[in-house]
Amino acid sequence: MTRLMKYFSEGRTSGKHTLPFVVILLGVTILASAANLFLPADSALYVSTYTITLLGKYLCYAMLALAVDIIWGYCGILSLGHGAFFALGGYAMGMYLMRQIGDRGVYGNPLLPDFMVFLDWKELPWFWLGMDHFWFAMLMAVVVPGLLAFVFGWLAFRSRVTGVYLSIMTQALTYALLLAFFRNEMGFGGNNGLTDFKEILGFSLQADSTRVGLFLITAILLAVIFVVSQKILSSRLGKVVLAIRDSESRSRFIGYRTDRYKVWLFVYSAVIAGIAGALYVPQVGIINPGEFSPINSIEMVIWVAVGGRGTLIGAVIGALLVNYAKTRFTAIMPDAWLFALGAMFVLVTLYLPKGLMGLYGQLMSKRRTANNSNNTEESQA
Amino acid sequence: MSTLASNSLAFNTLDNTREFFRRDQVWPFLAPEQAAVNVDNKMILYVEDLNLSFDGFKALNNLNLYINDGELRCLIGANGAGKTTLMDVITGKTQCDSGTVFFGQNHNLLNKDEAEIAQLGIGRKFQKPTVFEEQTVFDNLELSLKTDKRVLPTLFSRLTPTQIDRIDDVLKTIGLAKHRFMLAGALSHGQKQWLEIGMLLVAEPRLLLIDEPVAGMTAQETERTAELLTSLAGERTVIVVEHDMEFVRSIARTVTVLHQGSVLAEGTMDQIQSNKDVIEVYLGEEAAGEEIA
Amino acid sequence: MISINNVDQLYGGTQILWGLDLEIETGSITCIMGRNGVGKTTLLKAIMGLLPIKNGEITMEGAALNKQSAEKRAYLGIGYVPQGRDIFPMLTVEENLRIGLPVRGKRMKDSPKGSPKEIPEKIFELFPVLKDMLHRRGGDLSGGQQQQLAIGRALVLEPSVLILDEPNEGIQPNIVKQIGDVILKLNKEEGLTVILVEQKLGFARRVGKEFRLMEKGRIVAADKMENLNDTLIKQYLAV
Amino acid sequence: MTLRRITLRRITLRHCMALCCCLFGLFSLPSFAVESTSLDPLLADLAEAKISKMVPILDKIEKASDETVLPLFRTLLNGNLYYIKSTKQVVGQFDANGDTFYKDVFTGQANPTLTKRDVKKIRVNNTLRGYLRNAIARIQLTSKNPSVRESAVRELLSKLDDDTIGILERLYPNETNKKVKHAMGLALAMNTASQTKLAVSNRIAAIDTLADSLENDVRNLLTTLSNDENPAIQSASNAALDTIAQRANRFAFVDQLFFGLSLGSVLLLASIGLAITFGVMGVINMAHGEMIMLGAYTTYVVQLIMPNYIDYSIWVAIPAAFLVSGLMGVLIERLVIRHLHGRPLETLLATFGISLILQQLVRTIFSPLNRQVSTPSWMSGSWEINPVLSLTLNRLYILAFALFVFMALVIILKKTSLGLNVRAVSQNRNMAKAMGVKTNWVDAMTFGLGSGIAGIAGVALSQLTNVGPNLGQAYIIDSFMVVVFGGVGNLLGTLVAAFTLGIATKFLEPTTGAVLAAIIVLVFIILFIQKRPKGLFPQKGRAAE
Amino acid sequence: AETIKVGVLHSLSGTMAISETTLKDTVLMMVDDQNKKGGLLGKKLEAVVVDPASNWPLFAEKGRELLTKEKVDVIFGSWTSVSRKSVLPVLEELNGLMFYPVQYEGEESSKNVFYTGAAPNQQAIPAVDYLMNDLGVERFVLAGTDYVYPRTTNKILEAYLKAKGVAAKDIMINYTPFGHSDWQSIVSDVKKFGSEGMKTAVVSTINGDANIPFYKELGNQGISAEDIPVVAFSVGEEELSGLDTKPLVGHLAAWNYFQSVETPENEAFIKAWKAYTKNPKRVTNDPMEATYIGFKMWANAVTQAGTTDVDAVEQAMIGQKTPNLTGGMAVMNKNHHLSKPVLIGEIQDNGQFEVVWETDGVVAGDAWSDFLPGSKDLISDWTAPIKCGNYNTKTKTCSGQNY
Ligand SMILES: Nc1ncnc2c1ncn2[C@@H]1O[C@H](COP(=O)(O)OP(=O)(O)OP(=O)(O)O)[C@@H](O)[C@H]1O
Ligand SMILES: Nc1ncnc2c1ncn2[C@@H]1O[C@H](COP(=O)(O)OP(=O)(O)OP(=O)(O)O)[C@@H](O)[C@H]1O
Ligand SMILES: NC(N)=O
Ligand SMILES: [Mg+2]
Ligand SMILES: [Mg+2]
Repeated sequence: MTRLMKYFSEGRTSGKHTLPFVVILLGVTILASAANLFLPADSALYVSTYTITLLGKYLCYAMLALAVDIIWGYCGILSLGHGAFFALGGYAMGMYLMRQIGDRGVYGNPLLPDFMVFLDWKELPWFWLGMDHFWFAMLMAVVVPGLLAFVFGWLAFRSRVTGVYLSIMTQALTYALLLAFFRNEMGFGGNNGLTDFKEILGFSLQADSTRVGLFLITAILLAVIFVVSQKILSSRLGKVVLAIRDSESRSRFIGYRTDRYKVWLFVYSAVIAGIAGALYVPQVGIINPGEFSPINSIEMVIWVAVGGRGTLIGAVIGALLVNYAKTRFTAIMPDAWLFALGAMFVLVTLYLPKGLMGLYGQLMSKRRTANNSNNTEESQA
Repeated sequence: MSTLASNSLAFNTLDNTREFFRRDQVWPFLAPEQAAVNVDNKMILYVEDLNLSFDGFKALNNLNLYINDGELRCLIGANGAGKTTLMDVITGKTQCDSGTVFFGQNHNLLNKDEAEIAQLGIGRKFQKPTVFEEQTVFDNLELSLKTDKRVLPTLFSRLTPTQIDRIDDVLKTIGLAKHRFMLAGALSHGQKQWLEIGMLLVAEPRLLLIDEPVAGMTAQETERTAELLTSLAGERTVIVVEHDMEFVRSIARTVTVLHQGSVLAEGTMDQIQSNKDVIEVYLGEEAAGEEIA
Repeated sequence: MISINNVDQLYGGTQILWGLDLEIETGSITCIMGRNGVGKTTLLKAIMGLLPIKNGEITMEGAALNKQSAEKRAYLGIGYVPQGRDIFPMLTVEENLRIGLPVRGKRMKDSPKGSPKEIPEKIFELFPVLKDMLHRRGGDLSGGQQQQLAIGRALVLEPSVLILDEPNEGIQPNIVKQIGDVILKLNKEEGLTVILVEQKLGFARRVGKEFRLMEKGRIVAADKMENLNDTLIKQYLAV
Repeated sequence: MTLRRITLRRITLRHCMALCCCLFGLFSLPSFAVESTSLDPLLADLAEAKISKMVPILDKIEKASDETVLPLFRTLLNGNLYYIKSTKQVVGQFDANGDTFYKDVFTGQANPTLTKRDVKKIRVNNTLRGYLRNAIARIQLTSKNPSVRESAVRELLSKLDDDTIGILERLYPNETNKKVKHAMGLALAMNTASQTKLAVSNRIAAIDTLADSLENDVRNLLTTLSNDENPAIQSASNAALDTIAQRANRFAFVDQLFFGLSLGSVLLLASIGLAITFGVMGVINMAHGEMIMLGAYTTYVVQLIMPNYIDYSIWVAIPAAFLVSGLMGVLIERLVIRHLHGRPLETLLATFGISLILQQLVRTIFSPLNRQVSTPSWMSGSWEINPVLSLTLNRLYILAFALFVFMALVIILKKTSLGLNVRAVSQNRNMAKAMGVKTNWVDAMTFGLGSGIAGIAGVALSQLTNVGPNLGQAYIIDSFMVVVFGGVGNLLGTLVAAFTLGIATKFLEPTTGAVLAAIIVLVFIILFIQKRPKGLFPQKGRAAE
Repeated sequence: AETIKVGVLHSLSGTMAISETTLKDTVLMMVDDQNKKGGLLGKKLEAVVVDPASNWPLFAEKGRELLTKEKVDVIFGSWTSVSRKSVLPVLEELNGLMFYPVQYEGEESSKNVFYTGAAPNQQAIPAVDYLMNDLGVERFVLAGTDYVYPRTTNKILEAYLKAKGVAAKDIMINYTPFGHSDWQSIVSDVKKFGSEGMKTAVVSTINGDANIPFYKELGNQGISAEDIPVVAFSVGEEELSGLDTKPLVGHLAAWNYFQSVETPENEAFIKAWKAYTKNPKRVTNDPMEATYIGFKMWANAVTQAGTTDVDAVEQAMIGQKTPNLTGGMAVMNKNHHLSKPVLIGEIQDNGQFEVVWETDGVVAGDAWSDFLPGSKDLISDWTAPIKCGNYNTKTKTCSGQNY
C-alpha cells in the first residue's frame, strides 16, 4: 500500500489542484454573491449585478472549456464543433424559458411564442411539447447534445475518422446546424433565436437574487463537474484515454475498444457542454444560431490552448482569462481590441507552449528535475 | 478503413443497424463471457491459404502455418517476406484477401477487430517499439494488465496489491524498475524494446507474437531475452520473428522460413541452416558461422 | 577528422552526455558500444547537429562544426543513418533517395565520379530490393527494407563521414554481411570515415577497426578493435 | 419581353469587326446631319418636358429623322443629355481623364465654354430607357451593318406593334443577309401566328416555324396561343412548346453545370493555397482567409493607382497580390509558424490570432467599408450562346484561371525540388535536415507559395464578391472543408472535391433553395467521411496509420 | 455627474462592422457638434463607445455595462433586429433609453426604445405601390436573406400584394443565407421568372454583404433595370460605394433619405460628415439620417425636460419635431416611431440615387402591421391613458407584457 501512496504522490500531479480550485471557486462565488445581495450599492465592496452576470457567463464558458479540454487535451480529439452541443443545451433551456413567458408575450398568445405568432403559425410544433416542464427541458438539455454526440461519435469513431478529418467534420456539423437553425421553418425563432425571457421556475430573471442564484448554481455545478472529471481522468479510464491520445492503434492491440472509449468521452463532454449552454442562456438572456457559428467553437479551443491543454484547471483559467480580456479590451479600446487579443494568442503560443499552466509547470519541473536525474543516475549505476 | 470503404453505404447502414441491436454490443454488461480457446487438437493457431496483395504485389501468397499450443516457434525470412504482414493479419490490423485464420478451433480471427483479438489473449510486440510515450513506464504496464477492458469496468477499477506486485515483478524482469515514473517517450530505443516486452508479460496472453525482440540489444540482453522467451513457452505459445541467427538458434525448436509470402521451409535449426534455398535467399553462404561472436 | 571535446548534452533537465571526448581519425571505422541508454544515439545526433549541445566543441577537420546547422553538415559530407530508420514514410523509395541529390550535386563538383544529378547505381547494386520497390512508399516497406533504404539514402550524399546507428537492426543475415562488406569496401576504396554504433559483437569485430566504449555519457575505453577483450565486455557491455 | 442585349458581349472575331464598323459609322455620322435643324423646336420641347411627357416628343423626333438621331438617343439613354439653361439647346456631357465637358451630340463639336452651372440634366427613368432602346432598334433596322440589324430585330420581338411590323414587312423581301432575314422571318411569323383574322392554316404554319426558336418572346407568344379558342392552334402551339422545352431543358442542364463548375472554381481557388499550407505543410492556417483578403485589397489598391487602365489592372494585380500575400506569408512563417514545428495544433491558435490582427489592420487602414473593385470591360457581360444559354464572362475567365493556377501549382510542386522537399520536411524534419534540406528556406517558401496563391484567389474573388475585412472569414470554412473532403495532402483531391461540391450545390439549389442545399451538402460530407475517413483520395498504406 | 454620457452600442468588428461603424462615427460627430454648441443642460456630452463585436449576446452584456457601469443617459445603437432584441430586456430591466436607427420589420414597441428607422409601411409598401402603379409591374420576386426582417417584410408584402389581386403564381419568394455569395442560379431563376411575358420586379430584402455579389451577378447576366427592376430596402449609398454601379443604373431603392436630395440641411450635414471623416468621398445614408434625427430629438427632449431622466425624456420625446434632411419635418409619434417621407431612387452611375418618386407628405411609422393577422388589431401608444406598446383595439387591453 505504501507503494500505492508513493505512486499517487509521485507519479501524478494533476489531482492535487482539485481541492484548492474548488475552495477558491466556491469561496469567491459566495463572497461575490453576498457582496451583491447584502451590501449597499454605494459600498466600496459592492459587486454589481453586471459583474455577477458577467462572472456567471465566464463560469459557463469555463465549463464549456472543460468539456473541450476533456476530449482535446486528454483524448486528442480536436472538436471544432463543441459550440453545437453548447447551443443545443442552450436552446433546450431557451425553449423552457420561452414557454414560461406564457401570455406575457407581445401578442399575448398563451400557447405560441411571439415569433410563431407573427410568422402565422397555428400550433406548437411537436418538438416544443413538454418543454414547459422544467425537468423535462433540463433532461433535454443533456439528452439532445448527448444523443447528437453519441450518433456523431458512434459513426465517426467506428469508421476511424481521426485527426483533422474529425475536426473538420465537427465543424461541418456545427455549421450545418447553424444554417438549419437560421431557417425560420425550423421553429426555433430563426436568426433572432429565443429571447425576451421572463422567469425561471417562477423567479423573475431580472431580479438580482435570481441572477445570484444562477451564478451560484453555475459555480457549484462547475465545481462538481471539475471534481468528477478529475476523478474520471485519474482513474484507469483516464489512462486509457491518454493512451488513445498517444497511440490509438497500440491501445487497440492491448485490448481496448478505443471507439467506445472515445464515444463515451465525447458524449460525456457534450453533456457538459449542454449543461453549460443551459446555464448560459438564462444569464445572458438570449440564445440564437450565432452560438453554432464555427468561429465560436474555434474560440473555445483557444481558451483551452491559452490556459493549457490537458490540465482541467488550465481550461478553466484559459476561459476566464480570455473572456475577461475580451470584456476589458472591447470596452477600453473598442477600435483596437482585436489587435490586443490577436497578439495575446500569438504570444501565448510562442512563449507559453503549454499555456498558462505550462508556465506553472515549468516552475514546478525545476524542482522535479533534480529527482529525475537522481533516478537516472541510480539506474545507470 | 479498407473493409468499410469497400462496402456500399446501404449495406453498411444495415450492418450498423444490426450492430446497434446486438445486445452484447450496446450493453457491455450483457456480453457473454468470452468462450475459452478450444485447443483440443493441440493446435492453437491455424493459418490456411492466406493471400494478401498490395496493389498487385503479393505480400502473402497461399500461406499455411499451424502452431501447437505451448510451442515456441521462430519465424525467419528475408526482409519483406511477409512476416510482419502475417502478424498484422493475425492481430486484425490488416484485412487479408482470402484465407482462414483460427485461434483454437472456435475463434475465427478474420471477423474480429484488434481489440477483440487482443482480449482473446493474443499479444503482440511490434517491430518498431511502440509504447505510450506520454505516460510513465508504470502506466504503460498498468494499461496492459490483463483486466476487463470495457469502458465502465475500467472507469471503476482500482489497482489491486497483487496487480502492483505483478507490475513490480515485470519491471524488475525488464530492468526498468528505476525508471518506473519516467515518461516512456524518454526511454532509449533498447529500453523501449524492453518496455514493450514488459507490456506483453503483464497482459499474460495465450499467444505472443514477437517481432524482432532483440534488435538493438547487447549480447547479454539478447541472452536474457532468450531465457525469458524459453521460460514462457509451454504455458504460453510464442511466435518470434528475428534475424539474429544466434538468438534464433538459442531458443528455437522449430523454425519456419517465409519467402515471398509463403512458407519456404520448416524444421529444426540445423535442417534450416543446411537448406540450400534458405541459404540462398536468406542466410548467405557463411552467414551462420560469421554471426557467432 | 572529427574531434569532440568536452561535450555536455541535456534533455530538458536531464544530462545525458558528460564532458565527452572523442577523436575520429580520417579513414577509420570507429565502433561505439555501450549498454542501452548510455547515450550513443544522443552522441551521434549531436555530431549530426540534430540536438543542441550545452557545452563543448565539435570540430571537423579543424573547423568548428557545432555552430553549423544540420543541413550544412550534410553539405560538409556527413551522412547519417539514424536508429529506427526514419525514412520518409509517405515518399516513394525513389523520392526518399532523391532528397539527397542537391547535396550530392554540390559535393560531386569537388570530386567528379559518377553522375551528380542521379541516384548512383551502386546503391541499387548494394540493395537490389530498392530498385524493385522504387515506386512504393517508404512507409510500406518491411522493416529491413526500410533499413536498407536508410543506408542507401545516406550514400546518395556521397559522404566523407558515414554515421551509422545500429544499421543491422532487422536486416536479414546475408544482407548484414553485405552491409559489412560495403562499409569495408567504401572505407578501403574511397577512404570513407565510418562511425558505427553496434551492439552485435560479431559484426563490430568484423567491420570495426577501433572501438569506443561508453558508459553514462562518457567514453570509458578506447582502443583498436583487436584489443576488445572479455574483461572490457563484461565490465561495460554485460547487464 | 427581351433582355437587354446591347451590353452582352459577343466574343467572336466577326462580332468585334461588326462593332468596329458600327463605331466607324458613328464617327462618319456628322456628314449626314443636314436636317438636324428641323429638330430644334422639338429638342427645345424635350428640354423642358416633364419626364412623363417625353415619350410623345421622342416619338416625333424619331419620325422626323433617320439614323442621324441615334447619337441623341444614345446620349439620353446613358443619362448624359443636358440642356443649356439659357438657350434650351441640348448638349451631351462627356468625361475624359476626370474632366467633364460638353459636346454637341450631333456634330461632336466640343463647347469649351460651358460649365456644370450652365447646364441642366434631362432626366430619364426606366420607362424612358425602355422606349429609347426600342426606338434605337427601330432606327437600326435599316442599319448598314447586318449584325446591328439582327440585334435590332431581336430587340423588337417583344414590341411587335403595327408600325414595326409594317417596317419589317417592307424590309423583309430586300434583306440579303441570311441571319437578319431569318430573324425578320421569325418576327413576321410571330405576327402571323398571333393574328386571329388570318386563316388557321397560315397561322399553324407560322407556329410550326416558331418551334425551332428559343427566344423568350416566341415562347411567351406560344403560351398565349396555347389558350387560343381554336383547338388546332392550341395543339400546334403545345407541340411547338414541347419541342422548345426539350431543347431548352438541355441547355438548362448545361447552364446548371456551368454554375456548378463556376462555384467549384471559386472553391478551388479559395482552397488551393490551403491545400499547400495545411495539406502539405500541416499548418492549420486560420489566417488563410486573410491572405485571400489581402489579395483582394491588393487588387483594389492597384486599381486605385491606375484608374485609367482598369482593363489591364488585373494583369498587374495578379502578380502584385501574389507578392503581397506571399510576403505576408513568409513573414508569418518566419516570425511565428517556424517556432511551432512539431506542434501543429498550436498553429491553429497562433494563426487565428494573426487572422484577427490582419482583419483589424485592414479595417484600420482601409476602413470597415467594402472597397470598390471594378470589373474590366472584357470580363463583364456574358457570352450569349443562344437565347436560353449564356455564360457570364467573369465566371468563365475565373474558371479558366482556377484551372490554370492549379496546373501551375502542380507543375511547381512536381518539377521543382520544393515539392519533394516540403513533403520530406513535413514528414520528418530532422531527417530532412540531415539530408541537407534547408528546412527554414523550404518552410518559408512553401508557406509563401500557399499564401501567394491565396492572394491570387483574392484577385479573382474581388471580381465576384465584396472586398471588405470579412472577405476571408467567408471562405475559410469552405476551404478547410474542400481540402479535407478531397483528402489532406492530395492536390488532385482538392480539385475534385471543389468541383464536386460546387456542382452538387448547384444541382440541389433549384429544388431545395440555397440554405437547404448548403445543409444537405454538409451532411453529405459528414456521411461521406464516415465511408472514407481520409477523404476522396486518401493517403494509403502502413505509414498513413 | 458632470457630463452627460451617451453610450454607443454599434459593432466595430465582426460581420456587422461594415454597416455599424459608420453609425458610431455619426453619433460621435453629433456629440462633437453638440459640445461645440455648448453641450446640454450646461454639461458637456461624453460618448462612451463599446464594441459588441457583431455577437448578439454581447449586445445585452455591453448594454448592461453601459447602463450600470458607465451609467450612460442614453444609448444609440444596434443595427440588426436580433441585436436589438438581445439588448431590449436589459433596457427594460434597467430602464435605459435607446435609439434604434435602422429600417426593421416592426412588430415591436418598447417604452425604452425609439425607432427612427423605417417600419415596413414606410418603406416596403410604398415601394410596391410605386412598382405597380408607376412601372406596371405584375409579377414579383421577393428575395431576401433568411432572417426575421425579410421574412416579416415579405409576409406583409405577400398579404398586401394578394389583397391587390396579384396571383400566388406571380409571387416568387426566395431566401438565402447570410453572406450568400453565389447568386448564379437565383439570378438565372429570376431571369426566367421575369421572361414569361409579364412585367416583373424584384423586391430585395437581401442583407449586407450578400448584396454586392448579387448585383454583380445581375449586371453580368445582363438583367437591366428596364427589364427587371430591383427595388431594395437595405441597399444605400454606403453599400453602393463598394460597387461599380454602371451596370446597375436604374435599379431602385426605397428609403426615407438619399444623399442626393438637395436641401440646405442635407448639404450642411454632408459637408460636416465629410469634414468629420476627413474623407471627401465619404457618403451618407438613411440610417445616418435616422441617427441624426434621433440625436436631435433626444437633445431637444432633454432640454425640454430639463433632465436626462429616462421617464421624463421618454415623455418629452413624444411629439418632438425636428427637420429631417430631405426638407420635411420628422415627428416622433406616440408609438415611438417617426413620421417620415418615403422616397424611391434610381441608382446612378456615380453611386448615388436619383429620386424618381416620393410620397406626398410624411408617412407615420406603424409599429404593428395591418397586414399580419396577429397584429392587425394592435397599436402602440405611450401616452396616457393607454401607455402601452401593444394595445389591442378590439379587446381594449394591453396584450402580453405591460411595458
Ligand atoms: N501497405 C502496404 N502497401 C504496399 N506494400 C506493402 C504494404 N505493407 C507491406 N508491404 C510489402 O509487403 C512485403 C512484406 O512486408 P513485411 O513487413 O511483412 O515483411 P517482413 O517479413 O516483416 O520483413 P522484415 O524482416 O524486413 O521486417 C514487403 O515487401 C512490403 O514492402
Ligand atoms: N527525447 C528524450 N527526452 C528525454 N530523455 C531522453 C530522450 N531521448 C533519450 N533520452 C534519454 O537519454 C539517454 C540516452 O539515450 P540514447 O538514445 O542516446 O541511448 P543509446 O545509448 O542510444 O541506447 P540504445 O542502445 O538503447 O539505443 C537514455 O537514458 C534516455 O532515457
Ligand atoms: N432591422 C434589420 N434590418 O435587421
Ligand atoms: Mg517485419
Ligand atoms: Mg540508440
